[in-house]
Amino acid sequence: MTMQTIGRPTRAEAIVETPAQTLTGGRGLLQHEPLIFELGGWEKTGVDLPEPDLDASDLGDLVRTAPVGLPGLSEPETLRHYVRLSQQNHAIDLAIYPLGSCTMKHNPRLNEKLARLPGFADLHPLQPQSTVQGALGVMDALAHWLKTLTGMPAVALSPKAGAHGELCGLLAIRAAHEARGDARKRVLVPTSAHGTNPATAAFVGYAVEEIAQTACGRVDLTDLAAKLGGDVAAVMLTNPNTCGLFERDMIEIAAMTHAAGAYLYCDGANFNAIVGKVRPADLGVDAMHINLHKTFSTPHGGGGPGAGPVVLSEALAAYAPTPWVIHGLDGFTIVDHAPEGSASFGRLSAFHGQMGMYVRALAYMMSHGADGLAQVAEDAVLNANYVKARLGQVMTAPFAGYCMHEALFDDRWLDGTGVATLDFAKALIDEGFHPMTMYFPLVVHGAMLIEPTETEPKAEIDRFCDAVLALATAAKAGDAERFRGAPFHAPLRRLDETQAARKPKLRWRPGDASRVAAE
Amino acid sequence: MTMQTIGRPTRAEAIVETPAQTLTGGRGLLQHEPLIFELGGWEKTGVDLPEPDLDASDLGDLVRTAPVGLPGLSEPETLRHYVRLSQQNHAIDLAIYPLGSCTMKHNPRLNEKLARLPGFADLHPLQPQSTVQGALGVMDALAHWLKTLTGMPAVALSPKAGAHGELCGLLAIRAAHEARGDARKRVLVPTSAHGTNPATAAFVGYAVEEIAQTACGRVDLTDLAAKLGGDVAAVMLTNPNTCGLFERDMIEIAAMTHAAGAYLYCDGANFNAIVGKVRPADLGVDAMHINLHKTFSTPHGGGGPGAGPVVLSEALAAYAPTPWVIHGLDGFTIVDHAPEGSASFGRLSAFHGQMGMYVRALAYMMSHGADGLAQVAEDAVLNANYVKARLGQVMTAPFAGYCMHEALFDDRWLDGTGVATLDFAKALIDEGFHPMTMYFPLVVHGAMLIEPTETEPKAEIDRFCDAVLALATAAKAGDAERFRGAPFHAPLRRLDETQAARKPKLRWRPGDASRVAAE
Amino acid sequence: MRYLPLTKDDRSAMLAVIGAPDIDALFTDVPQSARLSGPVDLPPHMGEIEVERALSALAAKNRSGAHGPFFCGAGAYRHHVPSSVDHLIQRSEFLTSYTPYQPEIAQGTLQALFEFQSQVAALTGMEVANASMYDGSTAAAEGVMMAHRITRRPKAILSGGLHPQYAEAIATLAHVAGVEVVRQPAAIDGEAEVLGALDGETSCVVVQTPNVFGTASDLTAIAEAAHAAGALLIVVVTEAVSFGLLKSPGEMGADIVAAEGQSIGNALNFGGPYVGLFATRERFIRQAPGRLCGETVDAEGRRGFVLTLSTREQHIRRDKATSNICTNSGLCALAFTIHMTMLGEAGLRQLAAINHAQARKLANAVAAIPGVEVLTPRFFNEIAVRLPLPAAEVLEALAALGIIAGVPVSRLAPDAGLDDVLLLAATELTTDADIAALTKELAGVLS
Amino acid sequence: MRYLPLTKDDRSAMLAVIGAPDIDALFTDVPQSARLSGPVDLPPHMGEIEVERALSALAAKNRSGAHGPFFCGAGAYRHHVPSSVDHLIQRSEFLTSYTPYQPEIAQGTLQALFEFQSQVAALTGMEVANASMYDGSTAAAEGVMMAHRITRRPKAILSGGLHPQYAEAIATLAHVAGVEVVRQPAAIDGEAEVLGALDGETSCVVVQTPNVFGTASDLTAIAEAAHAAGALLIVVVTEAVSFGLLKSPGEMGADIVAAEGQSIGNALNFGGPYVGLFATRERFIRQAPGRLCGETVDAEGRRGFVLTLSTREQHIRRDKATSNICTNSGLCALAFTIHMTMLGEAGLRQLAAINHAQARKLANAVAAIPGVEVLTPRFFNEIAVRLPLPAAEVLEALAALGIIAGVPVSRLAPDAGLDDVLLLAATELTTDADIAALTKELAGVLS
Ligand SMILES: Cc1ncc(COP(=O)(O)O)c(C=O)c1O
Ligand SMILES: Cc1ncc(COP(=O)(O)O)c(C=O)c1O
Repeated sequence: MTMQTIGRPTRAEAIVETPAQTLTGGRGLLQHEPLIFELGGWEKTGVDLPEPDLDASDLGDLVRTAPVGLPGLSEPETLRHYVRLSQQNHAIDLAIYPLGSCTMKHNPRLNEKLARLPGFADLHPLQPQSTVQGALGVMDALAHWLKTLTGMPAVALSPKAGAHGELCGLLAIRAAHEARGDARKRVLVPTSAHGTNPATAAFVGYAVEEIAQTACGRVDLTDLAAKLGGDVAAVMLTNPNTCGLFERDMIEIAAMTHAAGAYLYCDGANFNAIVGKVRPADLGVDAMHINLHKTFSTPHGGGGPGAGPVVLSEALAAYAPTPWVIHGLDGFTIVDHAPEGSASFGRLSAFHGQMGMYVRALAYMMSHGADGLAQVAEDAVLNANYVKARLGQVMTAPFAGYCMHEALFDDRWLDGTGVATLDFAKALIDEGFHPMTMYFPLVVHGAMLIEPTETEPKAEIDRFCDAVLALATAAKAGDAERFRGAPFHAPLRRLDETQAARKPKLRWRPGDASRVAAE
Repeated sequence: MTMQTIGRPTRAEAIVETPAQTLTGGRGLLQHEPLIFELGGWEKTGVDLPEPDLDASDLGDLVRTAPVGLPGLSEPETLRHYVRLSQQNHAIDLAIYPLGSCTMKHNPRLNEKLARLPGFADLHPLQPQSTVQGALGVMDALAHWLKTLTGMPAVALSPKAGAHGELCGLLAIRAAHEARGDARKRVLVPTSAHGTNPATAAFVGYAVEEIAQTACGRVDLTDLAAKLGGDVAAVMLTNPNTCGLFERDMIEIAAMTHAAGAYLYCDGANFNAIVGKVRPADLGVDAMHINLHKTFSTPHGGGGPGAGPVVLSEALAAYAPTPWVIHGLDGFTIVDHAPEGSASFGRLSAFHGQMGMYVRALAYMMSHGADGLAQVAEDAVLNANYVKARLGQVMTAPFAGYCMHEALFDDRWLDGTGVATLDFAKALIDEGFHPMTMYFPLVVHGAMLIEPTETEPKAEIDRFCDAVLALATAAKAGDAERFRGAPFHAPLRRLDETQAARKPKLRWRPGDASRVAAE
Repeated sequence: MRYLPLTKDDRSAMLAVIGAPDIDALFTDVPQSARLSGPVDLPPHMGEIEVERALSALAAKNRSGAHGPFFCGAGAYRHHVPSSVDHLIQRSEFLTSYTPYQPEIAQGTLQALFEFQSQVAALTGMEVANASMYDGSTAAAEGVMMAHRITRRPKAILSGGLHPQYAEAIATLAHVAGVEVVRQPAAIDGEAEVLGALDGETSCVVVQTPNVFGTASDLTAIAEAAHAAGALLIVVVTEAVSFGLLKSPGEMGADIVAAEGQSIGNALNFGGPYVGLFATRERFIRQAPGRLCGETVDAEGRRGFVLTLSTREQHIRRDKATSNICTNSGLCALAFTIHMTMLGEAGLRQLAAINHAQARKLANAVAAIPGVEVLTPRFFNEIAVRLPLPAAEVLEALAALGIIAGVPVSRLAPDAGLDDVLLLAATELTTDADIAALTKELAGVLS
Repeated sequence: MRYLPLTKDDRSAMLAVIGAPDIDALFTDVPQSARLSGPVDLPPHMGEIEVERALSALAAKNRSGAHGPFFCGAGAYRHHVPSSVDHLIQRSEFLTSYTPYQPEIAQGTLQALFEFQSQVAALTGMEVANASMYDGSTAAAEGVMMAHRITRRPKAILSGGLHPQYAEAIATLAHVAGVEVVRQPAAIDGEAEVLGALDGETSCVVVQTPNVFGTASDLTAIAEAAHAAGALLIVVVTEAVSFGLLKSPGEMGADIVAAEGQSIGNALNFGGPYVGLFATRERFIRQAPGRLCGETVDAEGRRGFVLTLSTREQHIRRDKATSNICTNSGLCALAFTIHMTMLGEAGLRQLAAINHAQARKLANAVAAIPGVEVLTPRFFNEIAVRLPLPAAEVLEALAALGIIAGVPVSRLAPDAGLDDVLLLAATELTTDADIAALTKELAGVLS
């Protein structure tokens, strides 16, 4: 219908101070939302299903009789619950998401659409292979792109995320050593490494030893040489590393590693910075995972799913896990079981990996092409250096010179302001920005790691830098209040993480509802 | 990557007062967004197209040489621009949208999905008919449902919205009179009618005369009788009417109308209240449009598109516009051109109407079925009466008794508070709700018309009523400030509509950008 | 029922608050005689699975454009819509909101409309544009009504190149508004002939470019002549992509532009919903139909947008309104503006050039078939061709071979005497292989 | 390139601010010898139209489940996903956000995870659940590692009914962790046999129900025996819909539940991404892998949610972490929780009952075919049948007839000696007509 406002057009009145509180706690468009368990839907459902056409059942005692304790919502209530919740999130579609090491870049909707084609989405992993030739074709094409971009002869597609890829790579390395009867014990990892690196090495049964770092933020070759030895299974590096710097001595490191009979594992989480510019094979890498959800833009989805294919050198290719796709005269075949005599270390998980991500990543790579992917690396590096140049005027960078795809700062510049890295980050939230990665890498005090990615326009980076610089000025001017209590304008104020960990409450329990209602 | 917060879990600090302003004007997640013309994209594009393979062209002087003046954005910037804008909207997916007469109900996503099937969406209206039999089948099925639900023998599907349906109905009526050589001049419309009713009647060349209303909010039969006469072409009523009341005397009104040689047009915008419970044919209606975007839930989309099929009585069926679908032995045929001797009044628009809406509405009707549609009416009426009962404790209702699908209040209860209907509505925005329809219908002073619809859960209605009652208490307690300047918590404060109309600025013009930038 | 949140308990509790004994009590005002005693004769409710199966089965009975070579145009064009467009218009906040009557919580829709109006004004070369009409044909009909209001003259002249269904839609409204419509006979390239009918009674001439036969024309002379006679020039455009290659109506002197915006951002949808573009001169704006979004400021001086000049509209002006339109084509306009934003000027020009290039290839290819004559002298992306057989028959034969080979003129204008003329359009989705397939099979059918 | 917003002008302006002569200067740290001199040998960039065409062509080479009767299960099930689920998970704010490390602007994800954990705990009958694992198989493997950490014992016993690919995934991890895996021979109904291998060295027994052959079993006795021996019971569930009909693992005494959640809210996706459900007892929570979301309050006392107990995780604990998992299956977990919210207890139970009913019909129908023997004694929605011919051959024959007739055991376990056994699953998408078609054609192929 229509609004009859005849004679009553609104006029902007003189500014009235905002009343501190609304009567109901409402805040304009921002909706508070209870838990599904508090919405009273104990008998509701949001689906219409036919009556089961059940003759009888011999399940007897196996049947679940006690209530499960699940609430249900009608469809309109469901929509509203999740739409309201969603509006409490930051997202790459809302503004720059400058989390260093996370590569939060644009996620094309074309890829979402293609991954949902029934010919990909409505396909069972164990259908007869004659009925899934197109899907195997996608896997084969993805493998081809990844191998070509890295220069490596083999790739294992099935790992389900970066950490799973690390696992795959180290398992291959372990299998290679075992095949020679050479049981090695240690893996060398720089202190700056991502937590998954040491965690994975330990998971695979190795002792983790840290490699020292030079004053310019790279692997200390002397320390590496000292620690390399006959019981070192692998050196695990990240390149570009987590300080956003290229490991200039990579080729030499590879040579030293190989000379010691070890393998060089490269954490490829930062491949975005060099894709199309440098091939890891040309640096001497033996295994590297590629986070398709970083470099190749499959959406992070609030925490996953990802995909972490691992490219392997000639030395390791034979140890790759099942399954793999082979191309024969009459089409593609997926090999689920390693043939007699194979050196494969086995299987990482059921089925063939993250097909949904393969489609998205392949579409992303085809969209960019060889030319566009090199441009990705260039623009990512350009954007990061621009941030470093602009913010470097005020913030202190632990390492001089150009960076790769992310700019690292420490907290020396905050000395004496009473503002900590964390406070500074929370104040950024008020200004409308997601904070940078904080306190990582560990080698830098109060680290702030900023990765804009290549899909940020200059205007957005400027807006971000302006906000950071304005806050920096405020911090230096002694306006510590602005930081200590921040954020003030977000859906919630600062949360008590200490209490959460001290008395973990990890699920809703009956009885909670009334408590909340009574509050 | 991950956030190393070791030893630095956040703790909730003591409450610090919110700093009134951020440094950049940012407000947490709420993003301010410039116009596309201000984003600097004069040479950008967000599409990759191949080079045109153009040999030559003889268009000569016809070619556009001057700049068009269109900015472009890359794909990531496009996403962000519109996602940011979207978050400044209220929506049915966020909370109750109680606009009386608008029927803002849940829009199932199933319907969106089905309307996008290539078999419907990627279909040209003028393809050979042998290639669109399924589409014609949808039109035929929709027609069957609408005819059955209304009891009417014919339906014209092509009108593109409610007002277009009114046009269609009155054109049929005019054609019917003309066919008899009976040139009538007047159309009778109640004062409470929606603006499109008199506007349409005038558009079709009739003089509009208002029918008075009784003290209980219905058509005044005496006045109607007095005004009916040989030059009255039609009586245009809304039933349930815009006061949310059923026209109890509808059958008698129809008889009087027919006795005067006129036709009874019913505005079916409120069909939601009676679908599956009453058939307009049984009330004597000759023509009625059905807003598929109201009763049958095709999304309002921020202002359209809608669809307004018109059901017609035996008396009017022959005058229906082209095109129509007929079902023969070898399938469906769409008749684009009325055959020789047809009484059809002609064509309303190019092609066959709102196919995208037909699919959605049909899916909606099939989902509910005969049983569910009656439940729709019952729940819509129940929800409205519940609102009327709860709010009636404080607000004044101009008409006593049960209402149908919407509850009407006037502003007598605000007397002396210094708060007008408009202020009250704007204060509701702060509390997190979209206001009700205001100042409509015109027959009630300071009208507030509340239509919850059947897809609102009781909890949401209670939340809404609680907010209205809390505000009412505040208004009566003299807290006029809360209302006068409201809203305070929305993306913008109250807008100056007077200025907008006085110096209309209806488009961006070159030069504006710099002005804005300089501000 | 999955869409209905009330439980049995809710219903009793609510009836108790209302003080009604049962739900029937709430329907007491409905005459007993008219109340249905049971469900109507329609199937009972169905779950998602069943509804999806039933409608997918109907969809599968249609041959969609992607299925093979496809050449239909004649007012609706098969273009590529970037996936971002369709994603964005499905966002709850756009899809499930109403007309933006409360601007404080509708800036998303309002700003997008302001941008839409600005783009449409730029594309058409006009001063102002409204927030959309139902489609191109109703925009054209409203344009004729508007010209009538402005000039207070009784005659409208429609060119023989105007889309016949547009002409019919105009005639329907004109009839009841007392406007005489002079429809000129179908002509491939006869726009200038409107001048013959022009006189002191003429409120407007309505001319389409590219016209329904694909012919693009310079209308400057017609504009001048119309203006000299005190009449307005209404320019109709049914292929919005042509704005990227052809001189704009504004540059040629149009007073009103009524265009179909479907080509940008919107699927074919078997004919609707589409989006009518409506642009005019600033001085006529108070006679324009439809909604207008305007810029203003809020109480704190921040820029914002509102619906404005609503004293033209039905909800304020009732029987004195400029039009009865209320709901328009909001979401289709949103799709249009998003796609146009993605294109930008560079993309639009390139897109238009591709369309033109493919049409030229198409024209050259079919012209080489013996017996086939290309009739359109200057075209953008569509041509009319004369065949040695009735076009509708040839079309059915080609459909059987998997080719949707355009629109026969007889489908639009059975009485025009052009049964042997076929309209063929090419777009960026038309591949060289499509053209080759058409050429081969058409030659086969004709030989 | 449409995804790259920088213009040439932007790039020069930025280089100027940086003070670098050109882009190459920024890559100086890369050894010259390793730098590529030109583009790699891959095709150049493509527009949406071309990419969509290429990938749609590949998709068209697959036979999707909707294409005809379909009976595959064996750890991945074809269920209906309400359209609202897929719509909601595509909202920008869910799809394009990162792991919720900044809780003040990530409550959407966090609250949904808290609800997910609560639902998984309720479904499995366990005290607590985590925020998801990659899939059911890696959840199972992590469960075995966790049992090893808790009991510090070296042996894991895997039942013969455990999905062979799960057993392989477990074996891979166990090998490097120094855990000995005792894999029992494939057995249709042999869960109790794990007890034979149970001893004081056993850290856990891993049992699946319904098992890979479809057999549902009461595991109470196994739980008791395991506990008596100081071992943990890990229950694997690959069909999450079964939680709506069968007694929960928690009720039967499970210590760890590792389940595949794909059946709820997630498409088949040719095997991934899926979502691993992981639940355990409260007292083991500090040994659990993966993320945990917990309730807390903000500075104003309002309830909120945060990631918690992260001292178990790799980013805090590094080589001492309980697992190396970082990115998990967030969006699939979201789809799961949304679908489960729509179902509610009533809907889940009904869905499970329908699955069971259809499977019973299926079993009855195929059992009536001469030569076919149903092997599964008690089932939920999947059965193993013995055929008189190798199952893989029969399957190919049926595929040629348009029926995807399940999974041959030989595909999963070529050495199990069960080449004549076929696994057939039914769900709510299996119609009576599908069953009739299978029965008819299977009888035909076998006769
Ligand atoms: C009572 C009534 N009549 C007619 C209309 C006009 O319908 P539409 O907006 O679909 O043209 C409306 C809608 O606003 C209405 O509420
Ligand atoms: C440097 C680095 N290595 C490894 C990982 C782990 O990858 P994933 O989260 O995909 O398991 C990440 C991601 O957070 C990372 O940033």
